[in-house]
Amino acid sequence: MLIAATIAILVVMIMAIARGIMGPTLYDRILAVNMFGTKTVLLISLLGFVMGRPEFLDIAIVYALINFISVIGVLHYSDASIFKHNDQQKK
Amino acid sequence: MKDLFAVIMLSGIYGLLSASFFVAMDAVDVAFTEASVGAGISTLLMLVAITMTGRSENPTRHKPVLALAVVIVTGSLLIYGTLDMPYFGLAQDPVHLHVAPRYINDSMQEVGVPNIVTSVLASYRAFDTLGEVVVIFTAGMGVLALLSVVRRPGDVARDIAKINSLNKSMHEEHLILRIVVKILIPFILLFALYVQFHGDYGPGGGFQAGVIFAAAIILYAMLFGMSTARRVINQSFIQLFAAIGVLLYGSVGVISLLNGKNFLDYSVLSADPVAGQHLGILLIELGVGFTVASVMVIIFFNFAGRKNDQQNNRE
Amino acid sequence: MDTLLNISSALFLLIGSFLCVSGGVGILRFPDFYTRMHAVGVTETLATAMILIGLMLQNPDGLVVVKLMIILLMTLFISPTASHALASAAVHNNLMPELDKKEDNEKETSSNP
Amino acid sequence: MLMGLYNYWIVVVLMMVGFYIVIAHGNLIKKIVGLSIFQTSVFIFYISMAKVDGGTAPILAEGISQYSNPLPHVLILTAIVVGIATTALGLALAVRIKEAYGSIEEEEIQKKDNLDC
Repeated sequence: MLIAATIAILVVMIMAIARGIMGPTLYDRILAVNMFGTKTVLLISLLGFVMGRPEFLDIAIVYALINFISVIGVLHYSDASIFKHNDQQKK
Repeated sequence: MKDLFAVIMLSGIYGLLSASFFVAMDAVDVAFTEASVGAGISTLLMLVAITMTGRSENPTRHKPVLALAVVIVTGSLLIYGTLDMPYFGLAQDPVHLHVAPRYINDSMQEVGVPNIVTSVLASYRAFDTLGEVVVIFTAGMGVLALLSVVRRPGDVARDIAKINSLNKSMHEEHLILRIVVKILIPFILLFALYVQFHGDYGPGGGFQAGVIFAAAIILYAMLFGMSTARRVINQSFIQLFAAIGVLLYGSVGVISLLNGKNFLDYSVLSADPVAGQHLGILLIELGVGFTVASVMVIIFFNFAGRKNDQQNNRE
Repeated sequence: MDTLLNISSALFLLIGSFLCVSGGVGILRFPDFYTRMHAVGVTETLATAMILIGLMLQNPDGLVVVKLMIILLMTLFISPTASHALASAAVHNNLMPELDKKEDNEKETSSNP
Repeated sequence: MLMGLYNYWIVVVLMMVGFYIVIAHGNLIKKIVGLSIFQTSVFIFYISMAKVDGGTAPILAEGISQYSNPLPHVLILTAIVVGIATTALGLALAVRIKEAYGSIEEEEIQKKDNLDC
């Protein structure tokens, strides 16, 4: 069952990468990165159990935090004026 | 891809992916570092850089055939080279026969730390690590030299005005975000300290803890404005801290040298050699943590400060 | 007792993986940014919670459960906040949902609300 | 025989992707991204060498006798942090070049240099 869940998460990660590559707007890409990050948290905690040493969940905690920080950071800096200008040009 | 923003987002995904690969390959400490560095800080720094340098790339005019040919030739040579390499995952590979058995078998008696990576990093190969810390320190100084903005006397008044307007707008913009971040930041700092001091027993250590600590400060600086963060964390103080980290590391080595042992041989720090090793590892990890955290904060502050300065000049 | 734990853990993991996959399908198939975000944001929190609870039942003692609890708490804080920030930033920068297509192909949008 | 070497080939492919980006693209930021991909391929090379079949993470615990090799982990751990520091330095240089030349495209920079001479 653990392995099935791991495979399911891998499949979802591939889907998120696909959206990250296609993503028409920049927010789609940020969304894909965010989703990929949370899936990585799950994958790492599952991998710990699959490999039989579940002591290393610290990494998953770091992931959850860093993912949040990077999403907030990306949003903060994507508000900058050149981005807006570019987006309007595209439309 | 011409859109540099997309390139950077994808490289962030790539960082996450490579870190999960490291977990699958049993390298938990490396995954820890890559998680905090590759996914978080480097994406952010690149993003700040492209807000200053422009987002789109010019199409290349010269034909990339020559580059492709060079790459293919190099690649096929490298693949030819791999044919003589030992197979993946065999326990009899030459890599695993030379020094690794000593580290794995004896480090518990000699150093007394369950995490072999920490004991190798901080005790057996501590001199290497000193070199790495100095490289990081130098890179921080380089960024400081390249990007630091001269603060004019009018800036302080403007900073205070900014903080006041920010406090007034506090309840309108980003309300939820700010409250959640306020709750979260103490826990991030606490977790960084846990990583720092638990590095002997689990994955973690000075490098990772420094980066996490810096990430918390960066989060604060982003949400509450650079001017607020600059008042909370004094620039010259943080530069002093970076130097103190390297000095702490070096002075531990000098103390063991003065006591008649080799440079960075900590067994003289205490009457019991194993306890001495423990103390030494704790001290130098602390030094590494100081340096890494302050260098990351210096790098980010200078990038973001440069950006604010450009904006102010434009206005 | 052991089999009961195993079965319930497997059940939780199954629900979690199903939710994950449905979120993944959502991010690929939905027509515009806001619907995609809805698909991800809703499933993500619950799927994470389910999988983490399933893992807790696998190893129901000691530090591991505490760490899983910490991850769960953080996800409950972080994931909705990140979704909120993302959506508000998108609205702030004038990214409009694809409402105007409704007249053109009304059947298609009304079939997946 | 060939299956035992696939990890090296993945590394070589990644390395060549990074190499190609560094050579063929004129944009300095993109060059830095390529450099970091190259860097990561080297990390993967080291870490995959350290893996031992049936071994676990090199943190001592009771009842486990087979560990992966800790030495490459140590080397790469420090290399990652040094890598980010040098990347930051490169980005800082790119920002300064943008301020001085008004562009970060290699060709435009060269053109401006030639005009000055």
